[in-house]
Amino acid sequence: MGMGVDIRNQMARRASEEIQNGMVVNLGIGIPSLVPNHLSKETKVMFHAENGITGMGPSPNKGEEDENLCNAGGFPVTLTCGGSYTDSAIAFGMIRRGKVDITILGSLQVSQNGDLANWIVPGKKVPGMGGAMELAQKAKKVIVVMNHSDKNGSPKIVPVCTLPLTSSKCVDLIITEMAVFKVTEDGLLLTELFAPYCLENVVTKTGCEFNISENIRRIPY
Amino acid sequence: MGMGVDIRNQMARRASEEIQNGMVVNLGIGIPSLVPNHLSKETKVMFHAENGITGMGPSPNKGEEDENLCNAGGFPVTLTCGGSYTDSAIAFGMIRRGKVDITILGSLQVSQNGDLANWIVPGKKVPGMGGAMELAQKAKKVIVVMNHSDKNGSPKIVPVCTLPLTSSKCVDLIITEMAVFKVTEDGLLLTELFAPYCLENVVTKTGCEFNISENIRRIPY
Amino acid sequence: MDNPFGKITALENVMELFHDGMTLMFGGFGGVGSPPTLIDGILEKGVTNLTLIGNDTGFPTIGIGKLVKAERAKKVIASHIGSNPFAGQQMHEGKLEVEFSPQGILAERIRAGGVGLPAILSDIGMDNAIVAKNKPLFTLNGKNYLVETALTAEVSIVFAKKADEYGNLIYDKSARNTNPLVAMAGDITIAEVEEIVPLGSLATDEIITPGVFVNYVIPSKGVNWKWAWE
Amino acid sequence: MDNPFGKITALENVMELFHDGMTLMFGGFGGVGSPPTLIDGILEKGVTNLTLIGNDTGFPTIGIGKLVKAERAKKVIASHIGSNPFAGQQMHEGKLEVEFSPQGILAERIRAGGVGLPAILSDIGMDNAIVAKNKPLFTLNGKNYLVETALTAEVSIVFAKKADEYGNLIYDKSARNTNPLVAMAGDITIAEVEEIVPLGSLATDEIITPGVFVNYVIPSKGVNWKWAWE
Repeated sequence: MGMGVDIRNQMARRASEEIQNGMVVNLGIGIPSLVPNHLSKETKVMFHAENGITGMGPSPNKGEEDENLCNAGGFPVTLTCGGSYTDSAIAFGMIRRGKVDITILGSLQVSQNGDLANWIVPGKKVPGMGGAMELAQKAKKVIVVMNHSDKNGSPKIVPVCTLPLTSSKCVDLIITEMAVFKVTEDGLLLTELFAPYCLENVVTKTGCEFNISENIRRIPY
Repeated sequence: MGMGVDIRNQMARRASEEIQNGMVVNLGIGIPSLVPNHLSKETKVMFHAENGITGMGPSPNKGEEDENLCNAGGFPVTLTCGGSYTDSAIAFGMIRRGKVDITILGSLQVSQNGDLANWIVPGKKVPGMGGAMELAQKAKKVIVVMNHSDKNGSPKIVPVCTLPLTSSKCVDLIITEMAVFKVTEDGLLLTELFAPYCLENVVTKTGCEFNISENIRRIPY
Repeated sequence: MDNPFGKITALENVMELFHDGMTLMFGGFGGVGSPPTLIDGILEKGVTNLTLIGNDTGFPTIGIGKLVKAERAKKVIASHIGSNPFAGQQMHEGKLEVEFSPQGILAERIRAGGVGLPAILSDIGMDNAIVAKNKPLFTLNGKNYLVETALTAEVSIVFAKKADEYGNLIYDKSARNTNPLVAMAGDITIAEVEEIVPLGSLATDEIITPGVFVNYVIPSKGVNWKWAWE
Repeated sequence: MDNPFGKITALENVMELFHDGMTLMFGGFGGVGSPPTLIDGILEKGVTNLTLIGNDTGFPTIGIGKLVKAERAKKVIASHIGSNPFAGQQMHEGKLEVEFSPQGILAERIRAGGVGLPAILSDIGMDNAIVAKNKPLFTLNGKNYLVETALTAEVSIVFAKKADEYGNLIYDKSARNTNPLVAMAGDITIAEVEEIVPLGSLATDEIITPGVFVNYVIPSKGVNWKWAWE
């Protein structure tokens, strides 16, 4: 979407701060897949995949791919020490039972009360929900990492989602290239700004009102 | 119940005739457990146990018991070549999916329309149903092997069960020390007599009316 | 190789099980763990009007996607069709009916069919019109749930690493995915396997699908498609 | 032994999780596969008024039967109590409430709790007054089914052959039985294991219970009862 690798990594790095030792984390495709690169070696995390991998590791080197060891998108991965395989039913059992601590995913829209719309564009793109509904509804913490605006320049953070919902009131944290918002009982709370953006930039590009933290953290480029 | 080993084995041998190559068979405790002794070595059968064994083999020799390889009653068994272990949920999945070809079990009463009562004697014995309900309801063929009379001399084959049912209209074949009955649309059909019993003996000891096969098979002692 | 249970056979001997208008369930996730030889057999036989049940529609040249691309399906029950543009195109043209089910609930519906349960209750996608469409509700302890019905199929096709002569199966890494569930849900289940081994060769604690659920075992000719990442 | 996930611990460190009046789920089938060290710990601590959920009540001196014999349970949800006469006696005396569930449906209710489903539908024991008691009915395609609710517990205790440092578990032969189901159904799950091995020691395709479901692992002191057949 025209964003440079650095900006994408900046967002991924910020998402990685949410991950603590021992957590079970599910990553969506795109920017979320960059998150592991920003974790310290000391942080033991089990990355979870919908197809039945617990403990997914980084992509293999070229030529070392195993066609029977792929992520939910069908692309080769590796297994970390302590990882294991289950069938897909148990993989989702982990999600519904509340064992997935964090899911980090992209979205088309997020509303000010945390509604998530990321599975369908009526009449255009109907990929299907895959595992997004279970993850959005049942992961302990739902983090959306996405561009602040869509390709037409329209805000993706909106008062009410115009696209069909994946799940309502499920998002906990929104990370864009400009800012970080917490979803609270009182709506969105801006807590962080990425350099070089200022508050006015964010207000302009955001489709809904939001509260502003007393102590905004400014994250340098 | 005072029956000699030979009579018990005679009943078990008759039950074994129902078993064909490749079948999955669940055996209850008591006389049904003698059935494998009467199968030819050529007949490949997978004996199924509710605790998750497929391919249960005979009891081990004294001193060779494995406390972690026991049947559903908690007594040591062995595993046949090609056997495997599952959790109990999958063991019952096999039953409900219709993969168990035959269940051979004892009973307290059987009615003339094939109702089975073998799990509870109100006010006296309340062991619980265990897996009997699933087996009675879902095995492709339900064979009851039991004494013709209870310890008071009362018939166990009755017009209507007076004890609480395990499952209704589920029994296909009844084997006692005196005779063999098929359960048909028109009630019970006597098909076989064990020596030395004659038809009159069976009529006297049976609590309900029954039809008589045109070709009664007489099984010598 | 002995064949005491008569389960080991060749592709041509199971082809009569596939017919126009049938319900066919397939293992695999993004094509990984889908049986290539069986899918090619079905494609070559020309079987059509299929109702396909499985996690997703693969890629156009990978997994079940080949059958979808060739317009052999009239209906698909899946959680995702995004990696196979032909599925979406046929859906928009009215040629293909698609029933979307949330991925984990789809897996549980297949499992329920496999273990002989009629339905499960679920709160996933409750307030989503597409998921909830035509599904009965049930109120338990004051909360509404969807009644999600079990799925079975006339024939299930799965892909496994090894089978023994009883049809006991083990799978390779993430190619396990939906296969153990699909293996239970077929009225008849055919396993395509990379290797057939004698009875007793598989470690008994490691068998994932007991042969009880497997009717036929055929040897795989191997994956004959190029993976999306290749 | 490293302990990177902090799951490996000693019996005394998990004892605070057991308290009067709690719901406790246990693995095992006729005592086989029940965790002896944890059961003894609970017995010695004097925890009482338990609601026990598991396949059966074991034998008086075997498995969970010890707790039943010592009158530590106020309620049992099980499929069978016949091998422990104390259970039947306490039931008749009104000291013990027993909820009977058909064995396979009990297993599925525990699994449903373990995988976060609220209930399943079942036709097992439909026309049986004891099974159907207080259970809602649901009509699907003109047929009646029982709504069988999921079971979970504050704590699940299971017995396994080996655990690694993440709590990945493998079981030994038929001692697997209900353990993988019970392991998923506890809000907190404690695995008592015969052997603790380093991360990476278990073959990844053979792990039955992923450590995701296991909070604590304690070493077993071994079976300390005499089996019924000994």
